[in-house]
Amino acid sequence: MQSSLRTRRRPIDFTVRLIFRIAAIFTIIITVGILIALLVPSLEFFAEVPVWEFLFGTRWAPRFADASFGVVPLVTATAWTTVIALAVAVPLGLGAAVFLSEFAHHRARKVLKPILELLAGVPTVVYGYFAVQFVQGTVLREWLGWDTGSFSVLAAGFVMGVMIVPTIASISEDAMSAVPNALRQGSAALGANRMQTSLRVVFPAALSGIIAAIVLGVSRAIGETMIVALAAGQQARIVTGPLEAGQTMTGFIASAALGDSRVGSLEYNTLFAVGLLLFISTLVVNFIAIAIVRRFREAY
Amino acid sequence: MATVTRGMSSSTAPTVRGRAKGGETSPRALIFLVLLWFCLLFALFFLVVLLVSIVVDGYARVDSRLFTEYPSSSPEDAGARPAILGSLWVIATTAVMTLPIGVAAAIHLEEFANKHNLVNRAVELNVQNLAAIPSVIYGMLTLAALGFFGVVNKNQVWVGALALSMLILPVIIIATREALRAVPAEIRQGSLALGATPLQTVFRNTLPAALPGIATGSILGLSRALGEAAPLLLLGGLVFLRFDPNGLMSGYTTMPIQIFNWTGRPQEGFHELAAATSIVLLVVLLSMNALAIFIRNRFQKRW
Amino acid sequence: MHFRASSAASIPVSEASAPSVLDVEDVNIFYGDFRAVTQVSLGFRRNEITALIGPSGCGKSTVLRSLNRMNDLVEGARVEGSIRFNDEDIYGKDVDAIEVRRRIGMVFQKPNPFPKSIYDNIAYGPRVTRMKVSSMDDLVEEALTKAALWDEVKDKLKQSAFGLSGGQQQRLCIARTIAVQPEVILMDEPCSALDPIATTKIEDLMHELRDEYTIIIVTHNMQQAARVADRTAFFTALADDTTGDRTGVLVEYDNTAKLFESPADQRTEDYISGRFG
Amino acid sequence: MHFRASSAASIPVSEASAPSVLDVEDVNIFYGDFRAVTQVSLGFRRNEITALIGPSGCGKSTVLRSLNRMNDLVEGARVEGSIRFNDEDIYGKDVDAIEVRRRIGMVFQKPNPFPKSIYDNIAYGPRVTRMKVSSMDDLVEEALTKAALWDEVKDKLKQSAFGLSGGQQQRLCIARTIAVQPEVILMDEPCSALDPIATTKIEDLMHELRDEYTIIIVTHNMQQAARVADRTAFFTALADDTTGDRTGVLVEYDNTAKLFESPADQRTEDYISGRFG
Amino acid sequence: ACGGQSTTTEGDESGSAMSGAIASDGSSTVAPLTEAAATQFASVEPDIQVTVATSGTGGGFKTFCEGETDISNASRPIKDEEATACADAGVEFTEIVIANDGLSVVVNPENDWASCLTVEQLQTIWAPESEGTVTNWNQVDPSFPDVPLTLYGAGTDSGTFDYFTDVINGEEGASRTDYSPSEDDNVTIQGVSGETGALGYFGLSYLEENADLLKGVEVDGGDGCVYPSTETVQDGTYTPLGRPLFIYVNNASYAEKPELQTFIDFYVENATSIAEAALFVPLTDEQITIAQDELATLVG
Ligand SMILES: Nc1ncnc2c1ncn2[C@@H]1O[C@H](COP(=O)(O)OP(=O)(O)OP(=O)(O)O)[C@@H](O)[C@H]1O
Ligand SMILES: Nc1ncnc2c1ncn2[C@@H]1O[C@H](COP(=O)(O)OP(=O)(O)OP(=O)(O)O)[C@@H](O)[C@H]1O
Ligand SMILES: [Mg+2]
Ligand SMILES: [Mg+2]
Ligand SMILES: O=P([O-])([O-])[O-]
Repeated sequence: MQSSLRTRRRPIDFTVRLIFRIAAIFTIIITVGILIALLVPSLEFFAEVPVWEFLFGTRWAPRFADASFGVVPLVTATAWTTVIALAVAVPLGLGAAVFLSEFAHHRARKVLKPILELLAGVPTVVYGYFAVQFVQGTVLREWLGWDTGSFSVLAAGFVMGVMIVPTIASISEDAMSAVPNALRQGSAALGANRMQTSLRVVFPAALSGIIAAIVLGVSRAIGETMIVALAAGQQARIVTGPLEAGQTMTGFIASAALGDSRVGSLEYNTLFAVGLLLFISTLVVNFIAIAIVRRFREAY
Repeated sequence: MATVTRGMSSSTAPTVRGRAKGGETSPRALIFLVLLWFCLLFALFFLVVLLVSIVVDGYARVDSRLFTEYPSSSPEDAGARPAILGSLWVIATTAVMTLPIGVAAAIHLEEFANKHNLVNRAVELNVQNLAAIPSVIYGMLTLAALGFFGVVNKNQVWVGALALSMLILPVIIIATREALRAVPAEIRQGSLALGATPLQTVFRNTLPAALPGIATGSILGLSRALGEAAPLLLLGGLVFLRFDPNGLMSGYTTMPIQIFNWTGRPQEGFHELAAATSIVLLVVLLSMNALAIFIRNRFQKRW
Repeated sequence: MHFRASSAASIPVSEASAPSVLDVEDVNIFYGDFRAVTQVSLGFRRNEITALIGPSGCGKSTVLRSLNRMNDLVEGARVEGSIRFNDEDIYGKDVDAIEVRRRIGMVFQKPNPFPKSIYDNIAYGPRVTRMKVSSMDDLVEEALTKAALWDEVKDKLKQSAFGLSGGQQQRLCIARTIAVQPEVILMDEPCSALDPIATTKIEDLMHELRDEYTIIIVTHNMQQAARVADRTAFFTALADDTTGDRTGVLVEYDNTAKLFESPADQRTEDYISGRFG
Repeated sequence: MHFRASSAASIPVSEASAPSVLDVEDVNIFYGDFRAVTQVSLGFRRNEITALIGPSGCGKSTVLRSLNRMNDLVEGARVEGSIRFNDEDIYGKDVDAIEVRRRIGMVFQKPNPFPKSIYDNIAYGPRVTRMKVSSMDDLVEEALTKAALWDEVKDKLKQSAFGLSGGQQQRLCIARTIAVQPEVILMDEPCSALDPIATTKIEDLMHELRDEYTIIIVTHNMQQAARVADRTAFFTALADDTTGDRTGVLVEYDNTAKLFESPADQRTEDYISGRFG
Repeated sequence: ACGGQSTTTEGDESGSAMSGAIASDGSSTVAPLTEAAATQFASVEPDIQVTVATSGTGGGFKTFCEGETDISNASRPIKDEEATACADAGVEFTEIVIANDGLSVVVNPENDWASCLTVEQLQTIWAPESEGTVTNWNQVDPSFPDVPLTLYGAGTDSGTFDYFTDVINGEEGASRTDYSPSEDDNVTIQGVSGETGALGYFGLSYLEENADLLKGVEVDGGDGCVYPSTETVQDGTYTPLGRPLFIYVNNASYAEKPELQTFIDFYVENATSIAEAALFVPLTDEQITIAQDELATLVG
């Protein structure tokens, strides 16, 4: 039994672990790829169109005889749909999360949470048509009789909001469930009811997780394509009210995708300039979310 | 000294009977609870309305022709066969391309990576970030890559699968990591304490124990890919074809794109077909979600 | 279920005349179908410290939580029998569990301050129960003083409670409980996460609080029971003769000195002398 | 750092001639910058049971995990000094931690069977270490028999190990460890999650295993140390004079009977008599 | 990025039934026509795989001139610069007029004032100068009521856009930009059917299929008001918005690929029934003769 403890070689272990590492590093290649893919055409684009004109111009008509490349109209439409989506998804999502985490019987939660998550499984094309036909056509115009056209940032944003509810609900429910039971018990032992415990102890304790959920919702809303392409309208104009139609950044990308532009042409590069702006917007939002989640992890 | 106006003192102890305010059934608490119910039920109600409206529009065309016929210029003869098969091809290819890489990357990050190593931290941050990048961006990446490598024919199964793979890779990595993390450290320690190598520990213990979680995450990721239309639109997925896709280089279309296509037609019959195809797609997606949830509830161990 | 008769005994408190704040009578406690505690009867007397001891899993925490209806929060938990607080059945129909909990406070095994400032931790209870308070500052100071924590924290009331040491956190939790002016304070192994010095402080504190409150403490540490408690109840877990399910029973309840020096039951003796547990 | 001289003592084992399987010399263990254990030296002798006792946080588990390099798995953990197994430094340059762990097995506080069948739990070690086994069935039977579990499980070897009771699971974990034929078995509070009857069974088992193995056990339960151990080491945590950081030190190491009956150090005496901890 | 290698695979000519693949791309207007051809063709030659992509007329010519497709569908004749691109790449082609279409101008059914519009009025509505200024019907004609004017039209990459701007505004691509452009004509249907003051234009078939949702406008090209219909398009009275539809065939492919030959022959031979199936206006007898002549030059 007195064999030595000397090291044995394990070439297979080494190789397999190397493969794992390469797989992990592959994800960086994707990001680098995205950056190159967006930057190269964008730089060509900005060689012809000054950055300032792109960022602050108020007329978006890249494919007309009298072309102009001010992205502000697309940005306003994106801002409207995003804000409306959040106005729907944040209260609904947080309400559902508080209910599931603090009030629902565990068996009820086991049924309700998955059903809620099914909302996230509905393909966005389907949501898109639902937004145009039912929400815009039937609800807003017929039932409510509102003065709005066939498309509106309201219908698109609203449906997008419903689509995001499970994302916000699920992540913030996780954050609330992660709050130690000891805090709930401590609160209950002081004579607080469940509403007080939820609002004054659990909610603040889970706050950074909840904010992260919301921020993630923001980036989903900014990046969602099919719903806005179908329901927000295709006209690039500065949107000043929720009942107006407008083309979002993703909406432009989708509609441009239906045509076919030659690699390297200005039209083609326009697509990537908007893509770059979209990418940077979500990137900023993501980093905020990640930073918040970091802090939240350190809390317990 | 704080003065408190509440009947105190031990001898004249007040009763513990229900108070009007503050209790579990106080008006505020009840209103709050009603609001919470509303939040949940509203979302569920919306789902029901959506399902009902689609079923009403399309149930009449969910028949055998939908599955056997090819698209046609007349809605009466048309079916979604190539789109259904195309979705299958693309998703299967996506799964084959993504799962090994995703699981391998997750194992590296969760089991082996030195968390202080700069590269690993970058990878970790990067994966979180990739997960929130809009799907159209992946379409644009693939488009640019094809341009770079001089591939002109974009309508090929592997091209669509490539875009969707990159789209769901972070989802799979994150789900796998979570599943691995849920396997208690004691299991790993138990294995290592018996003289197993870290790799043996992963393959014989951690990974099998994490399998339900990985399966759940992968199914959810793939179902997301199955419902995607935007990146494929960028990649020339919007085509009319009357043949079954038959290989990685084959032309294809998918259900979401077929739905998009038909809804854009003038004829009412195509709209009905689009709704019918939506029903099929929804049934598939909701079954995948249900399967994932089933696996999660049934097989995921509570340690 | 069939238990040996002796084990399901209801042990009468010897000085039956003394007033009980809390009276437990013939209580069974269930988690779903599982009977965690069987046929427990005992009375807790005002301004005394009572210790509950016994091996792990014998139901000490279960009994303790039933005394202020914290068990309501545990899914499937059910109490049979009567538990009377100042002669009122706390599981009675009209009774507000929240009011019960305010009047019968609880301190937990692991210190569980809220992620708020020290001040807000103390003020939380008075706020949620809408106590009419002339000066919250005074109330906070008073509670912290009673919990022997004022001097250590008076300069950092606005700082997060998480910055305190474990022992300080536990005293903060006691102060928080005192702030809502309960009559009884339940403590479930309040020192088991603390070091010896912090433990000593808490034990000293309990002695001081005894003048105003009735204290019931669960402890694993027999020395602690011997040090702090006026009376001690010893529980153990017995297997059912037929099903083999284990359930908690009260074996012996007496003056602490009496219980430790000349236990009436062999099992108490075995436990105290370290022959099991 | 400045510790009182006496606390960082290296206590010589009285019968210095007896052979040590494991020799710990001047060991400091760090978690990052935090020194969890300071200047520990002690030898573990073949075919003896050694108990490590002391208050919570004094570094017992830390020392134990350093003995088979399980600390390698803890991020930031670092061992200074020498730990020799059969006169080979287990932290030496060429040493394979995996081989160390096979030869020095470990049983944990919470039973941790693998989510596999009982049979596969036992066969796992021999399989992964590629032991040359003539008959796996025999080996499984032998290990289970040695762990006093064979009779209880022989009819359900293919069933999941999760179906066993806590005590059975813990014996399964011991059987699993035995199956790879280690020389030393480390146990970290192996009974703290078990009931008294299961505890008794494990203690009896340890006595039987002593003939073949060297056993080192960490326990919170002094009675248990007194019942099972040949020799006992008492650790405590001391605060650094200047920084106030607490670090674990070995206070006293001796025959169990001697240590419990006439401890040489006042702190040992205080701990044993329940004056703290 | 001009690979130039063909995506089609050579069919094996052993059996009597042919196989092989035919790639077409281009106009989304013409696509239903080629799709109908493919559908009917499938009953004759089931193993020949015809793909119809829809990148718009302009997009279709781009890939066609890179040699990527065998057939390009077009709703306007090829432009000079496009023809040059083809020539540069060595792609020779033949143009075949395969059906007729009328560009119909549509308004909301509730619109009772604009039953007939002159070309000048259309120009007032669509001219680039009107951008941002002509926003009300009463600016088009003082007799029209005070109703806001909203516009829907074809996407900028489409032949429809080029054709419409050419005949109405006198220059291809010259158009106001403040309208909803879409490659998807259903967007226009939804848009126009949803707003009293809306006006849009697209292919005749979309009007015929949605006669209940929309109202077709008579167009006065100088010779009085003419309603768009099969007859008025065929007899040439619907001017200037009646137009021919084209397919462009790659000569070299036609010569090399028997399956393409069979398909094109079939297409021309059955042009009438295909046009009817696809809801287009069939060729006149004269046009049929011309088409067959074109086909003959291809073979020769
Ligand atoms: N929430 C619960 N659901 C189901 N069973 C429970 C629950 N809590 C406790 N039990 C069971 O009830 C019995 C008594 O548990 P309890 O926690 O009251 O014991 P205890 O004496 O406090 O033990 P310890 O000293 O370990 O804290 C145990 O068998 C335990 O497994
Ligand atoms: N992974 C770790 N990282 C950092 N510090 C640690 C880690 N594990 C233990 N410590 C610290 O090291 C010291 C010794 O811990 P250890 O777990 O060895 O004590 P112990 O005597 O086993 O206590 P217990 O009886 O509670 O198990 C403690 O201060 C503890 O907080
Ligand atoms: Mg307990
Ligand atoms: Mg320990
Ligand atoms: O698709 P188009 O016919 O408008 O080019």
